[in-house]
Amino acid sequence: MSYALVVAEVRRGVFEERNLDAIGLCALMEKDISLLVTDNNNEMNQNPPSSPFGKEGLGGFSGEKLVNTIIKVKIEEALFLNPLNMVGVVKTMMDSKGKPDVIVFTHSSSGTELASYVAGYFDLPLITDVNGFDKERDVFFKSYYSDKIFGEFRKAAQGPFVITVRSGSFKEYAVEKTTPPVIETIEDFPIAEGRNFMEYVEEEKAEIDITKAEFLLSVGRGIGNKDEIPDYEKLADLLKATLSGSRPVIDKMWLPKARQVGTSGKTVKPKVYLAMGISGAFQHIAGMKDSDCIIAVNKDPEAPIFQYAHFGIIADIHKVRDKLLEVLKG
Amino acid sequence: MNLIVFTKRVPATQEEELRITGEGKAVDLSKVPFKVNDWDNYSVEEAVRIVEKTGGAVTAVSIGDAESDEVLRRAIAMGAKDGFLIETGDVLHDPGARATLIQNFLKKESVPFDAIFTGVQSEDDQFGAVGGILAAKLGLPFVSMVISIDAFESDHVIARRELEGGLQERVKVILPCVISIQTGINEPRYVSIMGVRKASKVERKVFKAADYQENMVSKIEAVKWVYPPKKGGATILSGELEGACKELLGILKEKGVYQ
Amino acid sequence: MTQTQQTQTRVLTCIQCGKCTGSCPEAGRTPFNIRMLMRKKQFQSVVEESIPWYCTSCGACTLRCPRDVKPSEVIIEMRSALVENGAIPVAIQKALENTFVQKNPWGRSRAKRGAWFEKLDIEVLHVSETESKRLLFTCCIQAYDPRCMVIPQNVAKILNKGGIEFGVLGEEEACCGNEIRRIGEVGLFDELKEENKTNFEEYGIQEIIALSPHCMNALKKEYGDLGIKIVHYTEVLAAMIKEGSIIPKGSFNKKVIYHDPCFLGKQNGIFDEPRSILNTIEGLEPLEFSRSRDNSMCCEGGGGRMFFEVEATYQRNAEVRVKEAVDKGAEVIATSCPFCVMTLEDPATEKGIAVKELSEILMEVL
Amino acid sequence: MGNFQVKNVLVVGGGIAGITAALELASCGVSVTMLEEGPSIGGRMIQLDKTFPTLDCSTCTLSPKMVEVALNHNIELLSWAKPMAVKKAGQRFQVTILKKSRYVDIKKCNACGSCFPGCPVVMKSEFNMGTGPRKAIYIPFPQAIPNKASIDKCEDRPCKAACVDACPIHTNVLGYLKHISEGRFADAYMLIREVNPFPSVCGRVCDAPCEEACSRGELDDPMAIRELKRFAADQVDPATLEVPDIQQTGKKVAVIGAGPSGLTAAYELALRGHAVTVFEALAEAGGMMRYGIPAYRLPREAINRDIAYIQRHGVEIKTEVRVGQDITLAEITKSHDATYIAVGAHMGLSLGMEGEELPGVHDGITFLRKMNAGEPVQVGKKVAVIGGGNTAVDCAQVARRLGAETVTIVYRRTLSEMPASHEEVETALKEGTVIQFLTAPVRVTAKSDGFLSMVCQKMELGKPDLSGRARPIPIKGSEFTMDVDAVISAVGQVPDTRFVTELGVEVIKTGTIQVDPATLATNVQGIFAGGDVVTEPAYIIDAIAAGRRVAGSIDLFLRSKMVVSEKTWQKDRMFWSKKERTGEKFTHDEVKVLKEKYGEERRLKPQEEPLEERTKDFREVVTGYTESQARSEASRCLAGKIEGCIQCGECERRCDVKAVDYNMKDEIVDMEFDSIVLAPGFDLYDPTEKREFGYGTLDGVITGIEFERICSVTGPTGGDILLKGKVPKRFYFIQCVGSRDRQSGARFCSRVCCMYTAKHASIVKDRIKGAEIYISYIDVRAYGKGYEEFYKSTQESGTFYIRGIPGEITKGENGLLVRVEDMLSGEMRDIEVDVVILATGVRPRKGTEELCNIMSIERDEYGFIRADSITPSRTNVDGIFVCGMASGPKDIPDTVASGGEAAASCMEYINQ
Repeated sequence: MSYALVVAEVRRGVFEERNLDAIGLCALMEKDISLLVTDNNNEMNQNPPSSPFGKEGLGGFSGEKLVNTIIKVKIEEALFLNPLNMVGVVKTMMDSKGKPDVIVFTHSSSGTELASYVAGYFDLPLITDVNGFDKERDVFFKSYYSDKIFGEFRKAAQGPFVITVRSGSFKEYAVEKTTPPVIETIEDFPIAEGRNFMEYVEEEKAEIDITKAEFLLSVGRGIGNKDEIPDYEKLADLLKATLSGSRPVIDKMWLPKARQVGTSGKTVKPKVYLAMGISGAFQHIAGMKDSDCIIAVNKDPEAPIFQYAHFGIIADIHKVRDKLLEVLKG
Repeated sequence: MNLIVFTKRVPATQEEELRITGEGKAVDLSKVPFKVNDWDNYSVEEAVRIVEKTGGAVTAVSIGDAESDEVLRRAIAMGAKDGFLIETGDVLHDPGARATLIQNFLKKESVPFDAIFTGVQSEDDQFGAVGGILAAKLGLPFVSMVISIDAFESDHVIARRELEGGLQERVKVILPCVISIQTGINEPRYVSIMGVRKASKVERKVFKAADYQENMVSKIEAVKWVYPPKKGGATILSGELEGACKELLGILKEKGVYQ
Repeated sequence: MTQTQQTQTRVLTCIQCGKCTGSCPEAGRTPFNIRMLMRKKQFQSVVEESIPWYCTSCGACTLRCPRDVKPSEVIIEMRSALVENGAIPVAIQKALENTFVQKNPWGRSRAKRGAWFEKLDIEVLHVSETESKRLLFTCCIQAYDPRCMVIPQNVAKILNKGGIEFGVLGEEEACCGNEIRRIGEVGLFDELKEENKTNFEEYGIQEIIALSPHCMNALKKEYGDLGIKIVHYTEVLAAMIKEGSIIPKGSFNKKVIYHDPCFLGKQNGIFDEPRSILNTIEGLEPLEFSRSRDNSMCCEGGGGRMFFEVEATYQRNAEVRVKEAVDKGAEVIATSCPFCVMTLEDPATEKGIAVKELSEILMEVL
Repeated sequence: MGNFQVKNVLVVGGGIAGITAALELASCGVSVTMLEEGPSIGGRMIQLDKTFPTLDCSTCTLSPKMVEVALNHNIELLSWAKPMAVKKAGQRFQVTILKKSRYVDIKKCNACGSCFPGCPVVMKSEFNMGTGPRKAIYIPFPQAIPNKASIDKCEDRPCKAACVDACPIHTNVLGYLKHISEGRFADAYMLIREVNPFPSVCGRVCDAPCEEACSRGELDDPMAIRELKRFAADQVDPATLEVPDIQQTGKKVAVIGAGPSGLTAAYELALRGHAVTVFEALAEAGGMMRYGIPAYRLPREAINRDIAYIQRHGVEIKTEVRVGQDITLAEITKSHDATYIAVGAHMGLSLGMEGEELPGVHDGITFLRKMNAGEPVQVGKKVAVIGGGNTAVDCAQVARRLGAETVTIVYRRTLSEMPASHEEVETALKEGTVIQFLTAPVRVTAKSDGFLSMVCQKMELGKPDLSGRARPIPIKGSEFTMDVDAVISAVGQVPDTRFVTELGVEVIKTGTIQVDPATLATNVQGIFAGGDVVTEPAYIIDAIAAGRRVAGSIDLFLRSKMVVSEKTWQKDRMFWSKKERTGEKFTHDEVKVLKEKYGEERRLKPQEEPLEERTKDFREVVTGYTESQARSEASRCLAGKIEGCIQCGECERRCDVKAVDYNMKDEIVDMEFDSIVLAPGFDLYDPTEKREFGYGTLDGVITGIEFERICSVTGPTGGDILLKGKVPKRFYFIQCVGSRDRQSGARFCSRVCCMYTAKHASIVKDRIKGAEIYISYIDVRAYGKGYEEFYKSTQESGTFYIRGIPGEITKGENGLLVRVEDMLSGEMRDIEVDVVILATGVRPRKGTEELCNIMSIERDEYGFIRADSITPSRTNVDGIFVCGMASGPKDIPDTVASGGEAAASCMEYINQ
């Protein structure tokens, strides 16, 4: 029976939520799903997870039931997520189970690395960053030109289709099966020498580089005065966001210069740019308009920032802040 | 150290409204200005910096039409020694095909190298796959999303990969290898027009892609181009403040920036 | 002698009188000491890389230098060297790369350069379709920024009203390069210049009405002899009012203080035309800054400072300016340069005083 | 003497260099001609307060040398002179010299200075570098050589100044309009007062023959001369004026009648030291001014003001003394050395019409007198006024103000024959008065209802009668009747001279006294008469003129017992007849040229009280000009349009020795010289173009030489360092302004600025306690003996030397803000001071180029005269030498040395 292989991303014992999108695509394709996952319960692992889905489980899902088969790989996660090893794992697995129809990875730092290496190694067709699938026409959608155009792609060669899936695209299709999954194990496969994991490094917090932040909470003149800053810092902390600001805020030295967004400050491109009390002067916009998702909070519905925002809240920013703090703490 | 760095000339579509023509057969790029792929810019800079420290030479390679010479000149202006253009009029959508072309080229021309640098992805097709496929095809170690090269020794590289959520992974990779560079790894130097003009005096070699087509088949088929579903301005989260705030948090979760 | 050699020769004649520093809008409040830079240049000693970027290219030092050292030009050369070296602030780099790709420092789509006139209720012709071959030349920021876009729109409407024919280049227009040259990117400036010149020649342009003093300066002084009459729009409007082809009918009952842009005023000597426009408006009570005309205080928007923020915290000149306007009892700060509008508006909004470009005021009373 | 011939040398320029050279040459027996382009020698050095480094008084050092030049028989000094052409003939030079006219005969002028105060043209004093004023006629400074006045006459006056001629007292209209146009209102007033003791009165009710004559009137409208006089008079309260100290003669004069003529005579006589007593029949002084003219035209305060001032001169006025009743003429003549009869014409003429005696029928002049005296007068609702003169019109307007609803003037001729002033008639018509022209009253009868019935007759005009006006002829059967409450008959006045007959004073049949028109003497010695009592009713200005004339004549009589006409008066026009006033008119072409040049400017109407308000009471109708209106109206005067002397004649009038001559012409003379020494000197750089320093735009920014004048005892403040009347405390000196400066075309060092700035600093330290002094410099050039020490002592005295030239000067909160980098510390400083003094560099004297051109002399790149490097006085032309600043910057010792060197080289040349 044809099946789909989902290579799960488990990082530091956590089963990444974006794996659900990979599972979701397979479900949408109506495939029998095999989940290839690190079994961290081995002697190399110092943090054995509580479940195959990672030590945190899967939130609301009783995760095990999302797939048909779980293939546990007896290997420490850092080795598992090494493309040089991954080809060995996949080979071993295919040798034992036969070739899948698709091999699905997450579209992430490691997912694409693994997928491209696997595709190259086995000379397989590959498509990355898939964000849609039309079952009837059997085409995959892929973003082009920073999401301005989508391309429809189809496999044009033999062998399993290697795919990476954009997070957030298919999660809703990942539904529980009626039966619990079959658990399989892979133990014996070659370990490559060319690349070795050394350690995890937490990004240095000392010098904040707002251009590298994924989530910026940016404040503008609308915050009114310097005394409000600590509360926004608190909010940023709770949201795990980095605090940045527009020029007036920097000018008044409410925030350090390094945190200025705009043409005269830094040009940023985070995944989420949450602008509070920023009206959206041209120079500011130029510094953040390419952010993946812009959320603006401003009491003035005419503020130019709303022209660039994907989401907006028209309200007093302090009220929004207090409410968010309340929700986050409560 | 001899480093090969790939650089691509891409359309600067960020600001443009793109039009699909021929019922989905093509995207009209006639009015779109072109530029160097952002990731490749970092990648060239990183390679040049390494060579500046360790000695050796950087060879910049570009696949594309004759205009792609521009990005080679740019790379030379930044410090690359040579520029090779593998000239082709075709657009190669399949990263596998691109990798095969490169593989054939390197083999046939016996280009010596200690490492190959690529950008993580190109701005236009955003595949992010050529480096990985190429490494696998060449049987070399591969490391992608490299945000820092901590050491570049005669036989190995210590690099940091950027993972999600502020986490990095430090790895040691044996040379030769393929390294895909992430933006932000450095601050690429500015290449002035005068610098580019001077670089024009350095001869670039031009190769015909047609000579390296062995086994180069497209394994995926681009069926058609479509417009993504329209967003249409900001979605205003209205209603009760508490509801709006919860909705906001939901969006943050969905975007993967808040758990 | 090459330009660099000429500069070096000029610098050697510097007698270190310090007048440049005393004239400099950045002196004292930032680490920028222009006289010291000239000294260092004399001895070819190392200048810290961040220093040349403080210059706003207001031109005061050059205008006042008793030895004709042209410190502003020396700064451009210092920047040039940094640009050639590739070691320049990221924000500046971005602006240059944008200009290279899109022909405007803001990186906006060149194809949308004509967006400002698309929504106008008057027809704006391509200059090739005009008889007068009179070109309305827009500044990049006016072409893209919604705040500044009103300037070309207003001027187009006013010209139209006064029966003055004009045309535009639309997406063929490239950045004038005034700021690019001041940033020190000589090569890029040359490219922009050549591109624009080619267009001017191809369409047989006879006259250019520049909407920004910066563009006017570049076209007039740095494009070589084009054989084209180049004027700032305020000159045209002032003449139209004088001739009576447009008559301000309404009244503008406000106290208006006029801020002289450096590139219009001290560098090109246009002081009276903007004032004459304001003076014809009924009800308008004109005020003057204590520092006006030749001594006008730079808003710090020039010389690339529009794209780049220096590493210093001090009270911005724009704030100083706004404060004085408020103290003088002004209700509106008028100016005739888009950069000044941008820099002044921020602190002005805070102080509850409006910043208006001349064309905006005129539009209100026509 | 044989073949020996005295050699002669021309020295061009009378500064210290030229003076030194001239004196050296003269001492060698050479005959020197010195040309000075300005009014006096002394050059720049005489402008200095002190010299550095010794701080000696500059004037003390130089004056003796200047005097020596004047006294030396070998030196001929020609001021206001310059060479126009020079031709070398063999070894000698033929020089054409232009001797510019100074319009003052220096042989006559005794430098008394009485001409300056009257001159209405105020100019900037060149000597004081514009820090103080001078007049168009002036002596530049007290030690001037030659010490003679001169006039800067630039161009011919565009108007004929016919106003002055037209005025019976020759008021200096040009002059006071000039003053007003330039805002010197008090000066204008004093100029008016010079000839007229009634400015407040004449400013309101003069018939202004000047305006009729005004040349401006030929272009558009005549100047509002009277209104401007009134404006000037309203600006000054004579109560605040000082009364001059007058030496008394011990002579006593009686004046009969306190009207304009009598009071003028009294005033003028009092000024001449005579004791004057005025006898007035009525309750208050003023005559017709008070009792004939209603208050809405001439407020009482205006009269009182002018009379009070006359009284302050010791004039005694005895009111309610009617000569002939209360005292006899004989009694008066006995107790006084001279008597002036000026009783006016106060008797109303009768029409000889039936019913004239009826109650309700008034005699105009009496009517007005009663009303003005505050006696109750009633006119009812309907009033008829008979007559066409000013009195008739006044009566009509008074009647309206007394409550009459309809006022009708009945006049037997037409509007064009009406003797009343056109303006008054117009006002009356505006106020609602009706005029029945070509109508004459026949009789008045009383009606039973209390009304009067006046029967009138229509007239038509016939041939001219004796008065030159068409004679009205009654139309038969045209009689009609008017019912009125009152009839006012105002058909003329005559004097009442019955009291003079007792002493045999000759009176002709109209009752007027017969006098010698030139001296106003009657047939009885010691008795004079003038005003209306001689002329029949005329205008106030004519009466004043008579008063002035008689004062001169009486004064002469008292001093010499002479009564013959004096030459002084010859120029005066006949004073009583308007017809004889002549005025030249422009030709058509002249008008065209003037119109083009000056454009049209219409006369400004002064403000008036609203029509509906003013007829309710006796408030003054015309409220006059505002300051700016007055200035703008006054500036219409064509005479004032020229710069410099306006030829108003004031100086000429005041000059006792008659040295002023407007008709003097420039002279061109040819002379031959053996050699020429050039010492044209230098100018100072004008820093206006250095806008950043704010010279000319910011108060308190001045140049070094201006500061020098402010410090100087001969300067405008008498040596007190004052700016706008205040003592400045904080000083900022900026060196090298216009020196070592490519921008202004001078790359050279001016050599004197460092030291003169140090000198200024020392002066300030010396004179102003606690003064704060900053000096901006590039490097201090203190070469040679004494200089370095001087610099050091200046520093030690607490002057802050700041290395670095300021970039700009702006207005600060309490002064001027100087923005400068103190480059020794690298600090930017904003220094607030009260005064900024720019040490401006030197430039070749204006005119050096022209001078060099006519002599084929070469100049250097900066325009200085190029001198030989080994013999620094030698120019490229053999026989022509140069000294002083003309060849480049020098300090005083170097200049003196160069003057001597030039003289020596010159001697060598002429003795070859």
